[in-house]
Amino acid sequence: MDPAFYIAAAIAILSTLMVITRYNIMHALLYLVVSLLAVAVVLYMYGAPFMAALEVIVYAGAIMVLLIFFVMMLNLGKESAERERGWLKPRIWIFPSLLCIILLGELVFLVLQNRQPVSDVIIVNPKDVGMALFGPYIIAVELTGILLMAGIVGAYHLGRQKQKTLHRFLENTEV
Amino acid sequence: MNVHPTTAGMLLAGVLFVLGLISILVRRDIIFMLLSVEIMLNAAGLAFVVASSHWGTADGQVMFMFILAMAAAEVSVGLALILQLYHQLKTLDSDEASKMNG
Amino acid sequence: MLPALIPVIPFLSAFILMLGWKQLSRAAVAVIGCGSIALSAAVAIGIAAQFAANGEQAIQQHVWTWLQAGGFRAGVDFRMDALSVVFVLVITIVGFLIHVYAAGYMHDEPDYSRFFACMNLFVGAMLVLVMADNLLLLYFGWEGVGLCSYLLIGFWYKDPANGYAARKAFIVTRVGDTAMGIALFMLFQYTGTLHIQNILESATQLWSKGDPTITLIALLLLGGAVGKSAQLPLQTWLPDAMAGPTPVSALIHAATMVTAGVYLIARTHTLFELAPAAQTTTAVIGAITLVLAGFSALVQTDIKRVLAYSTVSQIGYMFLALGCGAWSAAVFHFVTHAFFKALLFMGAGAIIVALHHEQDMFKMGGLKKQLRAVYWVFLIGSASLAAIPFVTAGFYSKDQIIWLSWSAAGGHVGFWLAALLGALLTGMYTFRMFFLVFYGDIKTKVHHRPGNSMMIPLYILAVLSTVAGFIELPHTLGHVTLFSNWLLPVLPAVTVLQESAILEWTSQGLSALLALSGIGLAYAWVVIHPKGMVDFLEMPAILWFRGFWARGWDFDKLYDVLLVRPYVYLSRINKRDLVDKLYTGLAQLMQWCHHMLARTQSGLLRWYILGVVLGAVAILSVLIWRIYI
Amino acid sequence: MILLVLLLILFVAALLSWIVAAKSNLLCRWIALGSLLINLVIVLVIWVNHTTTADRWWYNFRVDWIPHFGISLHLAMDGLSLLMVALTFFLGALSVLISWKEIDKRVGFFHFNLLFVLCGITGVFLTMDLFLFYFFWEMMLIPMYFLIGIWGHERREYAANKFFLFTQAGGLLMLLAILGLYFVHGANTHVYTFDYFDLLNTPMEPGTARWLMLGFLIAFLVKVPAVPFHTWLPDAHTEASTAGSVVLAGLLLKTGAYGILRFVLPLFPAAAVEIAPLAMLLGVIGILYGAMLAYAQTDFKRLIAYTSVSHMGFVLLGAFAFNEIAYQGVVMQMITHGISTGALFIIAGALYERIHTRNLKQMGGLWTRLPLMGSAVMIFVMGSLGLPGLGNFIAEFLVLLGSWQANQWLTVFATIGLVVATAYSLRIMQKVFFGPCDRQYTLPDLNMREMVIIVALVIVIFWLGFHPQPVLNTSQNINYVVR
Repeated sequence: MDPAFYIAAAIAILSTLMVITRYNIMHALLYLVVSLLAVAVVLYMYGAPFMAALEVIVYAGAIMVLLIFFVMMLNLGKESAERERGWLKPRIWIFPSLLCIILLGELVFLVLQNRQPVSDVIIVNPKDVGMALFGPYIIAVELTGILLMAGIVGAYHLGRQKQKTLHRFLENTEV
Repeated sequence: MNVHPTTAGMLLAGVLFVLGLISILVRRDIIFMLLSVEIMLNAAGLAFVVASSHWGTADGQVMFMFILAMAAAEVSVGLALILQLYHQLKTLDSDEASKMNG
Repeated sequence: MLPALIPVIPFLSAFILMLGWKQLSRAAVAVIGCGSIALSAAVAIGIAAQFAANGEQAIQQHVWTWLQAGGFRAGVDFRMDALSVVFVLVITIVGFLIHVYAAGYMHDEPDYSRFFACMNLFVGAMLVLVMADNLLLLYFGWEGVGLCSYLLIGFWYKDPANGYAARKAFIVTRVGDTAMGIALFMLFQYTGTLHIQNILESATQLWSKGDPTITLIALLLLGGAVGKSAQLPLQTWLPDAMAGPTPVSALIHAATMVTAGVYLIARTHTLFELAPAAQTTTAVIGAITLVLAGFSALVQTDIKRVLAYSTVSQIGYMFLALGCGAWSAAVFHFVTHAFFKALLFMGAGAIIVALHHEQDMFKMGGLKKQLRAVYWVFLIGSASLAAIPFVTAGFYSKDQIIWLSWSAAGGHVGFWLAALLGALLTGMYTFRMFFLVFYGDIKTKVHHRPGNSMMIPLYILAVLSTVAGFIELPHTLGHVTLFSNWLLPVLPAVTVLQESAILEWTSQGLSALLALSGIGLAYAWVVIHPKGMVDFLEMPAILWFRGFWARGWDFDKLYDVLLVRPYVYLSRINKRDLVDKLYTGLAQLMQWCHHMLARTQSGLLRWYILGVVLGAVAILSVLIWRIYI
Repeated sequence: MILLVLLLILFVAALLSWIVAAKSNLLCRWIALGSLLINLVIVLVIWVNHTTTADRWWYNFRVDWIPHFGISLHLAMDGLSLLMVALTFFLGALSVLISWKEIDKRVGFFHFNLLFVLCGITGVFLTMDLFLFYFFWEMMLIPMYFLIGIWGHERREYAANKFFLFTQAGGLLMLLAILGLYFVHGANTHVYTFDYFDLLNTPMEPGTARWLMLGFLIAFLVKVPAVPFHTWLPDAHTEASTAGSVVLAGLLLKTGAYGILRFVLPLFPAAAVEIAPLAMLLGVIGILYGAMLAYAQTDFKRLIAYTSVSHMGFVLLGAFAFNEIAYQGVVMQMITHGISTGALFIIAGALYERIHTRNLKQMGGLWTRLPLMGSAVMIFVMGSLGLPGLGNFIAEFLVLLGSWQANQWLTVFATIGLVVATAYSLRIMQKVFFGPCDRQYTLPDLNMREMVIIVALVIVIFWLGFHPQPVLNTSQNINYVVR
């Protein structure tokens, strides 16, 4: 593999590590953007330039920005960072982390079973992707459309500020 | 270094996924949890693309696109839900929203 | 005439009395109650005459088929042979006299009608018992008399003690009945019938002498007999049964029911002859019982308990006779015993009523002057019980047993010695009672003199207690064998090993001497020197023995500790049913699991994710394990 | 056809009495009573007019129901069925009579349930199609659940649930066994049918037969009940209303015994022989254990309930003795136990109406106040301890006589059960009617209605005791059980 891959992979892992260890949500988000960009590089090197572009535009661009604006809207500042610090005690995270590392170990073990001779990556044209998308996967595309539509409607419905309207299962809370 | 590209890509995806998993397990802040889900989705997408390049077919990339679309929808609905939750509970602590216990 | 009438008349009258318990006047109840037995007795005498006239041909009557199922058949069939006739006559005649007596004795009691209904029911059941042609019908009568005994012992039900005594009597006899029931099953298994005559006929072909099967059957039958007749080891119920009214004690627990065991063994004597071991056991039980009960009778203070133990002891004589093969001697003693024991009980009842229901002999005394008539009849009864030579019926019947217990084929010198010891004891306890009651100082005033209806039966019985002995006289004295000849078609003659007039004289002389010396001892202690008696009796060792004997050799305690208390304890601690705990335990386990599972539903998002991760780890682990390792 | 009429009369009467109760409770009771009496008369007429023929089946009625699966509406009656059905209607009529005053709330629903459960029981006794049998088996369960759960005493819901769970669990095992038999028969003969007569001679492996037999047997053992499965019984009997207790003890338990005689033994003769010693052992354990538990109880109805366990042990003992005498005894025991235990429950109910307690410790000396009731109890208590002259003696004697041929040691222990039965039976008399009475007020003795009930029962139990031959003749034909 290219050294570029290793560099990108290292950046992705490191920045993701940073994401999950930050107390401040804003920092975490920004590290996540870095991580996503690094992944975009990796995608490019795996012969999927179109996907890399989408990653940058949709993920790092749209979704992350949406999150950032959301956080800004909630105006979470030092307090929440402090609270986050209080929550993240070793006692809390050691056991889940160990468990996840076991899981990782198993994944790695399984992945390393691949004994095929080293070969180059195969580049798949965006054209092929498009053909597949609107060929065999046309129904899935339709469904995705409906999903996005539902997302929009849902977001609109849930995001509305309704005074005094408690959700059904949140009624009678001791707020 | 003679590492099979698929192996390397899969390892990277695995590591990213597990990092996301750790985060979602240890965080109480609901926005962090959403973030972690994004990490994991992204890792899964990466795995698909690696597989796509391994077999030389377009299916994996198609899947990546679907994941992307789903992530977008999820984030939009998720954020709206968080907003509601924040208004109701005045906190982003996911443990507070534990009324549906047995 | 139909034999079936004999038991049916008392049953009918019992039925009428039960239905009419509110409407009938006392006089009517008495007339129906006594009249039915009189009628029954008349029929019995008629049938006995017919029977004798026919040359002792057994009279049979089939009434209806009771049940018939898969090769088993039992009918309500009656059969009158010599043995049955003897029993039927004694039951009806003595029963009638006791009914007449009871009409006077119970006159002031409430539930007059219930009393006579039960008494009639008893007579009917007893008659069925002795007339039954098959063992199932016999068992019907057997259990029927048990029920009546229960009802009558507990007649004064308001005192719980009476109820307990009744219950004890029923349960203890039921233990014996169980043994008898198993004997019935075995007999059916081997002979295919419960018809008595058929069994007796086929038994000799089926089994050789001493066959283990027949020995077991005979022992089981003996178990039944022992229960009903209050012999060792099931004798404990009889003294307590005295809780019932005195006529009941006289009729059921002295004259008739308790001798059902004697009847059963005599009836099935063929089986016992085939099983020498069982026969010897019978004799041993009789010998031990008569001595033990004699000692117990010696130290009682309650007049009815003295008589109760004396009954146990006298039935012991009968069992001894049966065990020695002296069948007719046993039945003869049953007859005389029925007369004089009924007489004694009713005499005691007259005294008890006269003293306002006082039963403690030490609170009686000096009654000779006040109750002259009772004194004389009681003297005759006591003399007969103590077997005073030549003039009493008891002498002839008991002496025969004593002599045969040695000389008969199944006899033994040990039995003879026990019987002689019994004779001494009988003389002692009988006259101890007699002197305590009639001599000495007046301790309780007589407030009520027995009326004619009570006294006339006593006179008749007094006569019978004297003359009944003359129908069977020993070789040495006249040699009359009317009674044993009568029974000869049913019960074989006893085989005597030692036909020696001198020895027989010696035996008779000895027993008479012992009886008389017993009386002398009693007289010396009670009348001449009461102080010395008290001193002697207060000695610690004697005191202990007195208590021990008075409690009936602590058999009650033994059974209480061994059987009753463990059973009651076990059932008490298991009141809530251990098996149920199994199921409620299962239910509780389920409930616990439910709570545990419900607690995992914490509502914490991360908790659920952790579950997912654990699941993933587990699945992958299994995968790796299965594929690669 | 007449068999269908029997069922239909009950079914229609059940609906009618429910509807009518809205207008008049009295009419509702009369409808219930009338329908049962009509049925009783029909059955008795059948019985009296029947002449012994070579054919074992007196009536046979068969209509296809779901022919595709081999399910038919197949009713048939032989001597055993006739006796059981007659007992059902007799005790059913008495149950209506005893509820006359006791039940005063939701009268219509009560009688609906009562008639419905009786209808189910009748169906169980008459049907010769295994699918239909299961249908009726479950049909009697639900109304019984209501009878206990609605009109019972304090802990009625617990008792009703327990009853339901136990019998339902058994019923499911039976369903499995029925289906298993259906498919085994189908696989071996290519005829898929639920018909009893076709299934009678199903060829199958001994191992299969053993498992299928166990399925049936356990369902019936729960119902009988045999010892490890008996614990629903005391609760249900104690908490149910009087009519409920009578139907439970008198009839429902009999369906289990009937099932053993009708299904377990004929369908799986070889497997039944194999398990016979174990089943007989369970019977003997039931006799002794039930008696011991009965002796300890202080609740009158609970005591009687445990005596049922003890008495039904004889049924189990006799059923697996495989000879005619024992079998006849079992049939007698089923009838006489229904009568005597039913009578005791009726009296316990009557007593409860008067003194408002079932606790034996608060009773005593009642003979003074209630001599008639005392006499009645005396008779039935004597029955339950097996006094000759009453029906129970015939039953127990025949069972023991028969089982002696099969297994002597077990019979010895069963016979000891008679002694223990004496202990608990007499305890009833002692605690309730003997002893001093501290009640100053007078209690009403049996009234006219109760007298009718009790006298009817007394006459029957004496009749069975002195002249059981008609019953024995009716249940005689048994070559299908003892082979």
